[in-house]
Amino acid sequence: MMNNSRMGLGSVVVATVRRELLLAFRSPGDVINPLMFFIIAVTLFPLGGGADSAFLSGIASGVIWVTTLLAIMFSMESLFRADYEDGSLEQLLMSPQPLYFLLLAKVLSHWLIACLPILILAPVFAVMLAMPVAGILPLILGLLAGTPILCLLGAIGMALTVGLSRSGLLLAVLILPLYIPVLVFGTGMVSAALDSLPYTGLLALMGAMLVLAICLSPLAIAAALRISVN
Amino acid sequence: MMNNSRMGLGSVVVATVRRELLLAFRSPGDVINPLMFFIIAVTLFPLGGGADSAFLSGIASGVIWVTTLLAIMFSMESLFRADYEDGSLEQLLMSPQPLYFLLLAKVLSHWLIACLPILILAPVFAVMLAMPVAGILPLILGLLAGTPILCLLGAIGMALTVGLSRSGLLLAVLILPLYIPVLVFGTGMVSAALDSLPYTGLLALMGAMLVLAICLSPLAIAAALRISVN
Amino acid sequence: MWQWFLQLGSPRLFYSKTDRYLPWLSWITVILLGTGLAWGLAFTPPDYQMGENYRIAYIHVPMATLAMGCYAMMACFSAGYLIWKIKVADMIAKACAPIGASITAVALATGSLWGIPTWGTWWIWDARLTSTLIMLFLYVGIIALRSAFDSIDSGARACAVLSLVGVVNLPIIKYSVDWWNTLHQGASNLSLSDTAANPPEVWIPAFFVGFGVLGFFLIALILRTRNEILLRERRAQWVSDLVEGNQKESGHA
Amino acid sequence: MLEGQGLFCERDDRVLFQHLDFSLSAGQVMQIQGSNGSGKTTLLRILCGLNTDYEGEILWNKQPIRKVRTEFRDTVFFLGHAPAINKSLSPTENLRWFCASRGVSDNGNIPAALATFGLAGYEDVPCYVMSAGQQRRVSLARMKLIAAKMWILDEPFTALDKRGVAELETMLATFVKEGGALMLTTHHPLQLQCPVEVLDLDRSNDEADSS
Amino acid sequence: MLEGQGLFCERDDRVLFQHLDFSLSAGQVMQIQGSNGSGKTTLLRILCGLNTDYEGEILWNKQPIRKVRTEFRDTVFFLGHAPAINKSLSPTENLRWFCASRGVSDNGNIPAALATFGLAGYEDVPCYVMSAGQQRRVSLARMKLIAAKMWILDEPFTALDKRGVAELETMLATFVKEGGALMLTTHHPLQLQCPVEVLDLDRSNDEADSS
Amino acid sequence: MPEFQFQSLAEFFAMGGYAKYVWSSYGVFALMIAYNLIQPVLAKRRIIKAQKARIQRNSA
Amino acid sequence: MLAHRQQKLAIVLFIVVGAALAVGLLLVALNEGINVFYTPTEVSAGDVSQGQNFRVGGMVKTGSLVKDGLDGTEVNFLATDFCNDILVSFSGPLPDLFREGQGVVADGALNEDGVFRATQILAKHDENYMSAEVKASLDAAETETAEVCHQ
Ligand code: HEM
Ligand SMILES: Nc1ncnc2c1ncn2[C@@H]1O[C@H](COP(=O)(O)OP(=O)(O)OP(=O)(O)O)[C@@H](O)[C@H]1O
Ligand SMILES: Nc1ncnc2c1ncn2[C@@H]1O[C@H](COP(=O)(O)OP(=O)(O)OP(=O)(O)O)[C@@H](O)[C@H]1O
Ligand SMILES: [Mg+2]
Ligand SMILES: [Mg+2]
Repeated sequence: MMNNSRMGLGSVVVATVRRELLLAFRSPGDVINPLMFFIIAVTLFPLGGGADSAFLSGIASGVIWVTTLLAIMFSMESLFRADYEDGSLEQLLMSPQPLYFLLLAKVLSHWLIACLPILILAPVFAVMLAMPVAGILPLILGLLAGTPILCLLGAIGMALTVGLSRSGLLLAVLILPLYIPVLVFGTGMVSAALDSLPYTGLLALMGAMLVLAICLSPLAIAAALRISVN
Repeated sequence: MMNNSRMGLGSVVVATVRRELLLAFRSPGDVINPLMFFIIAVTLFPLGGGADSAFLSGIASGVIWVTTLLAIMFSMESLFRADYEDGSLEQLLMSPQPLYFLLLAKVLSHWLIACLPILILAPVFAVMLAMPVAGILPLILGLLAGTPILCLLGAIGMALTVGLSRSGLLLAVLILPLYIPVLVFGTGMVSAALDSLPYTGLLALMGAMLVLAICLSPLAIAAALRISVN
Repeated sequence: MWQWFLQLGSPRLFYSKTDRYLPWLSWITVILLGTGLAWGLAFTPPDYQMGENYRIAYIHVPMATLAMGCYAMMACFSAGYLIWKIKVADMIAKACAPIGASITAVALATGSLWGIPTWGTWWIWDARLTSTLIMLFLYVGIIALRSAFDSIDSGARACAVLSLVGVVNLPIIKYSVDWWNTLHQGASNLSLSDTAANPPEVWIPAFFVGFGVLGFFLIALILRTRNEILLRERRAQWVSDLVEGNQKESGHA
Repeated sequence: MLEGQGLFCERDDRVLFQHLDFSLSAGQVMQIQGSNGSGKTTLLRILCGLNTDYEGEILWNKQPIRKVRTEFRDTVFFLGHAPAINKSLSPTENLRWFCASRGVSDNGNIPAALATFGLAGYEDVPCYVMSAGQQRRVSLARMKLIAAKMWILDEPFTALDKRGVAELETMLATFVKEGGALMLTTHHPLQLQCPVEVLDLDRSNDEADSS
Repeated sequence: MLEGQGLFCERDDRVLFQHLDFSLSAGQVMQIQGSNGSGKTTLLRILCGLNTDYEGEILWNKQPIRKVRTEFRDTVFFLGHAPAINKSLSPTENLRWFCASRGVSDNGNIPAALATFGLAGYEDVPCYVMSAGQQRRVSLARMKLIAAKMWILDEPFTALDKRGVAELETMLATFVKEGGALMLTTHHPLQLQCPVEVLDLDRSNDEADSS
Repeated sequence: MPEFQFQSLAEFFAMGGYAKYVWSSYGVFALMIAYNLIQPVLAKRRIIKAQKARIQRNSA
Repeated sequence: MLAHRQQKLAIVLFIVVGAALAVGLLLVALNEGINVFYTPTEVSAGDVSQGQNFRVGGMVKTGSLVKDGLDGTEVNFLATDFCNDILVSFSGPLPDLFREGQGVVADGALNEDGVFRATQILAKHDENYMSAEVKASLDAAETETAEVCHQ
């Protein structure tokens, strides 16, 4: 009865992405909460700092980057928590398929679910925060390259802390320092563009970081998960 | 053998505060993580926005307030989580003592543990962010009146979500809207002072909010906890 | 009257009663909204300052009012559920949240659209605008909270507490224009004299739209509540009968 | 002392029990029986006021319990599935706070209470180094610290070894003989030195179904 | 097939087992026995490579298991305490992803597998409406979907009712008779139609202690 | 008696130069109404479909 | 049982005292006045110092509006609260509602000549809506009413 035809790697990745999207669709909180956090937190800054447009345009890129970063970091909670608690993680670790690609697929789906909506909204908020038009493109490009890095790094942190019942701010303390380079380059791109300087160099750097993160972090995530289920 | 002499309300409150402080002393993460988060997040903004002092002094009060607010919100996790999981919360709800004062004592201790260190550090960071000296006093006064409000409101949110396994950003989505007035008045005080205007009106308003929060939020917290253990 | 109210407390009676009232309500709403909107859009003289632009008022004002009204209603029903454990009250409160959120969003959007030409900005962080935005966030928070609970009862009670906590925002929205100097205008004074400020030809169509929008709100609320009843009472015999009946109907058609 | 009349509870659309009547007076033991998921824990929590999703009437000293909550809480001791022990604190610290939160002073008899449960010498070690059974004992030591007239215990024998079980049984029997009322659930065959009344949730529900 | 030599494990300074030897070949059943907390689960997880805090040697087809992890994982099916069922998904969705994560296609026989466990008609309801026993069945249905040569089951009978237990026992017996290797823990008295080898952790440990 | 305030239909649509704002406001309003009426109707269909499936499952 | 009564009483007293305190503080706050913008009277009373950013709100004084510059985007006008005036200058696009006799809110700072140099002009609408004819007839019938100054 069990005529197990093997599946290629591609279809495993596709199946993982499908499952994660399905889950997000079933519990919309995973999609909506990071987005709402982003929206509310971005509005906090004009409230807290005064609302004249000169001031706002000065802080716009920083605010959007920092808020995105926080939203991604705290959204990480939903990446492995449920799988850890119901035992799916053990099954994943027992799977003969290479964990590397499975984890990459999982993080990719998380990016699609939690970050893409933010990415789409970010330019709108940039405009609301009176960012000059010249800054929008580098902002988007930077976020496009930077947010996957943030997800991958965050996944490492989450994998390390998933076994602890109260991770909360511990995750933040572990991961935020790693996020700093991304933040610096991301906002650097915008301010370069606003000073009408070329920002391709920074973008390339960000791209390099992205490629490195994609290649290396699944290894770290896998190692961390094995430690956590132990 | 059981000659139960009754204790007054005061000693119950003192006992609760003592327990919470003891716990914080035993698991220093509760104290250190919010503080570290505050420090890291505050430093993110100069990194994200450029570091000239005119710019910094413009954003200083906003950044400090927003970061404090986020640190407090995410530190709430440790307020009821452990008690919920080990069943102490049930014992608390079964206690013949008025929950009202017990909860007030708990939140007060949380404020001592998670907020006081931040409060002490805030002026230092304000100076580092090039805030003019005139703004420091209203910043401190505002934080002094505002952070307990944030703790009390946050406790309501936490009490509502403590029964959920994946709260994550949900708490933020629930609570941040309620935080907005505190933020507005808090930063308003600083900017009023920087414009050499009187800020006593705002301080009085904040005080009124604090008193109201102290009086009413224990009722909401108690109701929310009863729902959560259900 | 009291009897009638009590009947609405039973899911089944709520369902059958609203079945009866819905067509009437729909017709009244269509008529009110139709005349009101047409009147406001085309038959009211333009404002002496803002010209045609002020026709946005016929949407903005009722939406803003209704947004607050909806929140108040949600809070009342929440309280009703918390105190008397009336299940239908919670279902209504649940239905209020998404409707209220969308209405608040429209109030914000139309306010912004109106603000661009008149004020010279589409957004300013003044008290009324900010507190309205907070209300939108509160609605979203309540929706998010409910969806986070597996257990219907716990979710219902948690949302009830949160919506009651959020009630403090309502007086702030309402009186912010009096307490602070806001860019937003204060409350209008209405007069029957047609030479006064805000003469009847300005506000009568507004009344039509206002009641029309109220009708729409009730319809949307009832529709959602009925769905919720079907879902939660799915084990009851009358729901099964209803579904079977539906089947037959669609079979005939 | 405690009386239930026509209790009904459903969870997630499944009726756990209905038309449930019982009454428990001082000096009596009542054991709630039933298979897994039959609603024992739920019933106890309803009686304690921790769960409110039920219909029917609960009477405490002939008065509806809603009206006498505080008096009820004052005289009842409840122990649930979870031990209510904070692992970072020592047994003494845990118990001291427990007493304070009940509003009674511990009068220095915490060490004695711990000793009764074989924990002499463990007063000041943090609870996380203790085994599950020892933690359970700390939890049980509460019974010795407050003068409750009624104990409601949910699976009190969990994690106890054979001697522990025997000791606890003696203690329960003494409590009942001294006029306490006891209500408990357990999957373990109870051997008390006093008559035990049994409330079977599986049966009550089946009967109701067939009726 | 699977062999352990001189296994030793301690947790929190407590030795769970030491000098533990065993070997399991195709067509054999091995039941791990021991009281609560004696280390049964720990042993199974060590064998599966989920736990790495042990000393001693584990051989798979005569080769150190470290070297043949992937082959081992390909032929072994493990089921732990947790059902590994996502409650928001339906059984079909859960199982489909399980197959994909093992790298095999489900070939449309998920409904059949569910039906074997008495879950026909439940293919598409979300798992959170199912009782614990039903969720357990979904979890077990995995065994029917992949061609594992060895099953490692940690308390597979948990939450099953009597009929479920009997059915599962038949299924296990068939598997073993067809040449599968089975290793399981259970507190329930096993009634398989085939010889069962028992590995008692309490005994092994006591012996070691006394020696 | 109220009378039509515009000289022509084109002028009506132009809204005195404020067409963008007025019509998008009314558009947002209409979308909101449509959403709030259509969503429950679709939801009801979904519920009834699921309910029928449940009844069939139970009777089978 | 008395103890429980006392506890309830303690809570109620606590809340009552708190509410009283809150009301007192609110009164203080309202007395101090919490404003989003300043009136010309407050500005001329020296509530704000030169160079700092703030908002000023008032009416565009009838007859004070001067448009400068080639395209008329440079404007000067007096903002008034009918007691005091303040000279405001601004260059840039103006909102539609900006006209004489209409409410205005300006963002900016006082320069060394005591002129308010605005960076943004917002027009404030009042609560009156009427058609041009009504307005005309109203204006004709209107008798001059003295505006009362609030200090
Ligand atoms: C995003 C911006 C805006 C928001 C959030 C907003 C919000 C509100 C709210 C909450 C109300 C209260 C309704 C009530 O008391 O029943 C209101 C009323 C009103 N708004 Fe707005 N508004 C905005 C922009 C505008 C603009 C630009 C104008 C026109 C210049 C305007 C004109 C009015 C009018 C005429 C009323 C009715 C006042 C009354 O008669 O009580 N609003 N708005
Ligand atoms: N928080 C909850 N929300 C919804 N349903 C619940 C919840 N807790 C328990 N249940 C359901 O209520 C039923 C009764 O649970 P309960 O814990 O009372 O059983 P029990 O008799 O104590 O079982 P055990 O012998 O395992 O302790 C179970 O079927 C369970 O599914
Ligand atoms: N994550 C962990 N960290 C530290 N110690 C643990 C951990 N998990 C289990 N232990 C300890 O290891 C010992 C063995 O646990 P294990 O789960 O293997 O027992 P078991 O034989 O499976 O018991 P059961 O019959 O209850 O399933 C226990 O004493 C427990 O305290
Ligand atoms: Mg139980
Ligand atoms: Mg085990």
